[in-house]
Amino acid sequence: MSPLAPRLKAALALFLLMALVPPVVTALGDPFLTVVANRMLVFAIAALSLDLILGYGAMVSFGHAAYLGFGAYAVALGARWGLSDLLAQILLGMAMSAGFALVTGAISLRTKGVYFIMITLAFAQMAYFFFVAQSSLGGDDGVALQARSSLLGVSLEGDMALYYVTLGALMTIYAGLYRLTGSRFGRVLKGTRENALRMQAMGYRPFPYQLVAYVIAACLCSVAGVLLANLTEYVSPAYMGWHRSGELIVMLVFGGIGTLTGAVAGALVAVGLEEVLAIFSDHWRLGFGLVLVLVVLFSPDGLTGLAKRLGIGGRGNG
Amino acid sequence: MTNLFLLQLLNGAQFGILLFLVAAGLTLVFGIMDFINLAHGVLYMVGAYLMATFAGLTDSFWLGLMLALPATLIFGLVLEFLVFRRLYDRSHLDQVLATFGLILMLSEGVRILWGSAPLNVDMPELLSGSVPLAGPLKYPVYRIAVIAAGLASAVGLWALINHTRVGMLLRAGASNRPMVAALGVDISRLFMLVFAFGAMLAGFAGAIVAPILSVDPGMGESILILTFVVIVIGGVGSIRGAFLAAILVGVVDTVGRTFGPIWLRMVMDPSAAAQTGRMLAPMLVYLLMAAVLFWSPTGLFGRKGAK
Amino acid sequence: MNRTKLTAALMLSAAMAPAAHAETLKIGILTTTSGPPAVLGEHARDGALLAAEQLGMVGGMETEIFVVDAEGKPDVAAQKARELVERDGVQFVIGPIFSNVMGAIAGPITESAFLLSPNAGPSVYAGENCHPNLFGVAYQNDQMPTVLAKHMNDTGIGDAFILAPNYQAGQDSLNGFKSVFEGTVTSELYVPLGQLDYSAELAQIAALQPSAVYAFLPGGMGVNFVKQYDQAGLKSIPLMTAFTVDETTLPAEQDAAVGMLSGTNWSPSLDVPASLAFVEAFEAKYDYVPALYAAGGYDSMMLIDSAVKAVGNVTDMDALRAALEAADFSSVRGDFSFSSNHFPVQNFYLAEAVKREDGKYQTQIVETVYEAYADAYVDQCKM
Amino acid sequence: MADLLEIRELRKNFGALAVTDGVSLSVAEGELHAVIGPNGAGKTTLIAQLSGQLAPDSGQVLYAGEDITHLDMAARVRRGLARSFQITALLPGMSVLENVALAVQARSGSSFRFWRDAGGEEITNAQARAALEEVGLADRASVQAQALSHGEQRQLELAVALATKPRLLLLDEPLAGTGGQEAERLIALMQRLKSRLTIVLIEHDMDAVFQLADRISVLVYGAIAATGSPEAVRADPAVRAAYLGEDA
Repeated sequence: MSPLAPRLKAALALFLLMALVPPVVTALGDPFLTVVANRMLVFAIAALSLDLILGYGAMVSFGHAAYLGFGAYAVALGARWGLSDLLAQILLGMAMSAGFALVTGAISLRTKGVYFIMITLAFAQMAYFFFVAQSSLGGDDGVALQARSSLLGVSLEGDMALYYVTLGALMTIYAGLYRLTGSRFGRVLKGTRENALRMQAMGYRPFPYQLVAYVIAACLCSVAGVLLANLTEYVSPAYMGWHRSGELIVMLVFGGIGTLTGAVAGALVAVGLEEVLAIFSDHWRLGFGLVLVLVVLFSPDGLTGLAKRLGIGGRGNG
Repeated sequence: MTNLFLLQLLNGAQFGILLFLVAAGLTLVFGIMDFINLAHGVLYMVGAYLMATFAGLTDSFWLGLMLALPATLIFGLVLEFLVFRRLYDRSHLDQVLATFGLILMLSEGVRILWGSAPLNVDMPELLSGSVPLAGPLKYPVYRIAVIAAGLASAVGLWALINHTRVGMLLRAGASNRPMVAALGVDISRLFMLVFAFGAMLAGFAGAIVAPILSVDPGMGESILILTFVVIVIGGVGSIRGAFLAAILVGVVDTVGRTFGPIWLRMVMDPSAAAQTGRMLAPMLVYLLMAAVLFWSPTGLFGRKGAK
Repeated sequence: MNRTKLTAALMLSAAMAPAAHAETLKIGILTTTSGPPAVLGEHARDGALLAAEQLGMVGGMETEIFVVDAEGKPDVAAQKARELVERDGVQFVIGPIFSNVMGAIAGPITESAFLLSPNAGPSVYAGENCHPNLFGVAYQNDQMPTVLAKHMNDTGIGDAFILAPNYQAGQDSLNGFKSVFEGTVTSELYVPLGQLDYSAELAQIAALQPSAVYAFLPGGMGVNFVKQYDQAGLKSIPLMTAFTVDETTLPAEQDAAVGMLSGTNWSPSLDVPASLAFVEAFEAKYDYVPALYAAGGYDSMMLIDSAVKAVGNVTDMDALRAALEAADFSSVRGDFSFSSNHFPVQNFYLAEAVKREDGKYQTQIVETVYEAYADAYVDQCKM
Repeated sequence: MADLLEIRELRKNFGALAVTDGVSLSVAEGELHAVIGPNGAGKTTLIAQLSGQLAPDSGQVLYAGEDITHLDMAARVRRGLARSFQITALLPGMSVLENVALAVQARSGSSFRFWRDAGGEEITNAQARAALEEVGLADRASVQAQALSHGEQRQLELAVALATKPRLLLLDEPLAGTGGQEAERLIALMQRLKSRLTIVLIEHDMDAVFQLADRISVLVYGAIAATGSPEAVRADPAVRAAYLGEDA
């Protein structure tokens, strides 16, 4: 543990860089970039949570955006019930997500491979249509929030405040997952990814470990949802459509699965790329798609693979 | 009521066959070659757009179809050469990422070339009009032609996979490529042809449905998930499964949508039934898939232990 | 559309005028112009840009226009909206198309700028959530179905079969229809959003043989439905629609839609000088027939022009608001004014889909159903 | 000596083919019992049923007096019944030490620990190192499993099985694909182990089998053709005809 793993160093550098964004862009006279960067951080949290199950657990969920939605709706419901504290909303979002993930995860884990991909999609679509049908929450139109949440009495109305809370959440979750993936539990999860039969022959039953990981990932993703709702001050079922789930997978694979730093980098770059390309042309999707295809063709393991070939960072936990 | 029920059953089966027509090409590429091609939907869309263009240029449905088919075949070959052949040996996730990228590129490319507004394809004179059916309802002749095309694809694929040398090589190649290569078969050429053929099937489906559905840049995405649902319910790699699953999805969706609220009204008060019915209608297909996978984790006809 | 290029071009034309350099009129156009549902946003954008081009200097001032893609995602749209207001400092935003985007952008924009909607006019924004800085330039959503309901009443249609997709706008549409229709609704159907095949619904229509059908099925759903309706041989039963047969879908519906009736507040055939000139210029520039979304975009830009010209600066929000409320511009819709909730009072028409001599399709006004028609939510608006 | 493992009338069909055709067998505590037979005789299928990987169609498996027929693999491992795989089944992306440490972890304390670094658990690592020491892989502890030579992977297979602290070890062709020194080292290891453990050994290397086994069962077409001491089996005319004759 004493010498920091290269990837951990890369992550710390990344976080430091992100911490400098608000003062730097303010100094450059474009403070609004903080909001753009905040969006990148939110999706980094979502991608990070997906990495736990997809990268470390080899469970390819095509319905992960559902938990983004649960988090967002926790804010809308919280605001309605007088829960304006961010922590309370996070707890609510986690409770909703954990409940849904526990039931649907237990059923989904009966299946493997492509069937798992599709059954997780099915459950997410059900959640999506459930919220579309809730007229009291605006149905398909969604619901605008009157104000952002507060954290322990401090308002997050300012973009700077929300930004650093998001960065704090990302770093906390990164640290937590860094520990988790190196813990006993994380080892069992990785072992199951490598060879489930071998793990059984050691005396493990993969199911409870996979299910717990699935629930943890859901809860962490709902944190991203809570923050997304606060960032946009708006909650909509569009946050949980299958397209969004696909985008989360894309961010993760783009960054390189099974490495926490890759997940963060993938989300940052993917969201940033979309942002930059959209400035130049309405047809930005063409360029974005091209980048994705080229990355797959010429850089297996995504951006992390690319970084490794360029000599930045190496193998290691994290 | 009974008449209407039977009619809706027929409509459901008809919709199912339509779905199978689109899913057929995907079954081939996904089921046999174990390749997750999210871009299947856009290939279907490209087929429809090429059809619209050629039919417009030649002023004939049939000439348009005859030009659109080889065009999608060539398009498939080009895509295979440029992108797909580099992906066969890669993980499913890499395939997902690359084909997702292709969706973005091709959808946007279609918008650049053809614009965002939906296009029209006229029905051929020969197949327009309708035949009378139960009571006042007339059944469009073109629908019958679509059903025929779907059934023909099903039979053709089944025969191709199970009763031809190519089919045998394919099945063997999918499970053990070195072995087939050792038999002196050029496996990469075989896969190339199969992929292009799958692309052509997708394009064929797009061209055939163009006169009844909107030809627009979103048509590929709206059908993509449904075709995956069909293939997964049927069991990956099973033509028979995909066919039955398509019919099942069509019937459950159609009959559930129309009769669900009526059945719900028997157990709850009308306004609650209407509310619940509306919420459940779009979920039906997904409920069906979750239920099937719960009961049989590899679909109806999936190989046990297969991915 | 390339934002920087466009800005540069407009700046160039403005620079030649001897206008004061101190103040610049900044306008954002925020519609969905990428991805599958882009066509409506393109109409609105092209309409607004045509107006800007014709005006040269909008409001007689140096003008900078920011064209931004909402991507159809509410969260992206919310961010872009704030970007326009906070970073670019726009005073006016024209947008959006979709009502779920409306909810996401209305808050951030109306805090410090005016939002002019070329299309989306959900009832909450006409009623309880109305805002001094929000103007529904096009119409209030629920007005369209009432046009058809009134037409049915007027022509003595005693029963109707109605259907819409199952989402908020669909429910609003059918409720709007029912609030005016005096006959009996034989069946009220909601179909899942994005449905492809309508044979189940068509079978029910055939079985019930209603006197008329009212449908609200926007975009590709409408194309599918209209084609299949025609193919099922049901055209003997009049199909009347809102947002289902218009110039964005007619290129795909073509002959299947010809003769079908729809409710609208504008059509390319409208015999108003400003409108005829607009249609001619639009078709010459873009080579397609403008739909009501294009008219909404065009009118929005013209409205901004009139307000800024009247006030002479872009800093006095109260004066600008008053000038916008006055609506002193020549609308392509002819007589036009705002209710106290900032939604229009205007005529509504029954239009028929026709094939033109040049082979293109458009809607053609058949009769005026409502004159100077205000929406039903004015009383709920407290501002 | 009491029987540690008793198999009663075990049957398993794959379609029309009876791969396990009424096998009954008992293995005494402390015994090394070898199962031999020609290719396709159903040896690996038998192991799979004993380890819980495959459910038999009928029959019973008793372990230490308990009916374990319907227990899954993990439950059997926890009772002390470990196996190695014929086709190496390791965790290729993890280090040699981690491979073994996971086996240690499975039987010592909960694995629902989310925070403490598992790589820093001294007791676990010590036990894992001991198992590696035993098979002679201690100096390769930090190498990734996929980087090991074939012979080393066979050794690691054994180390992982040993790390579960088994009472009964099912070894499925541990010598397959090894040669010379590697094989000798493994045979010596099994020689040492048989003093401590009960072992069921499936093996094609006849020299090794006759050198190691206390008793031998011959499996032909899914059924036991003979069981007895190495000498008795060698002399059994039925075996010679059915198996050794062919093999020679």
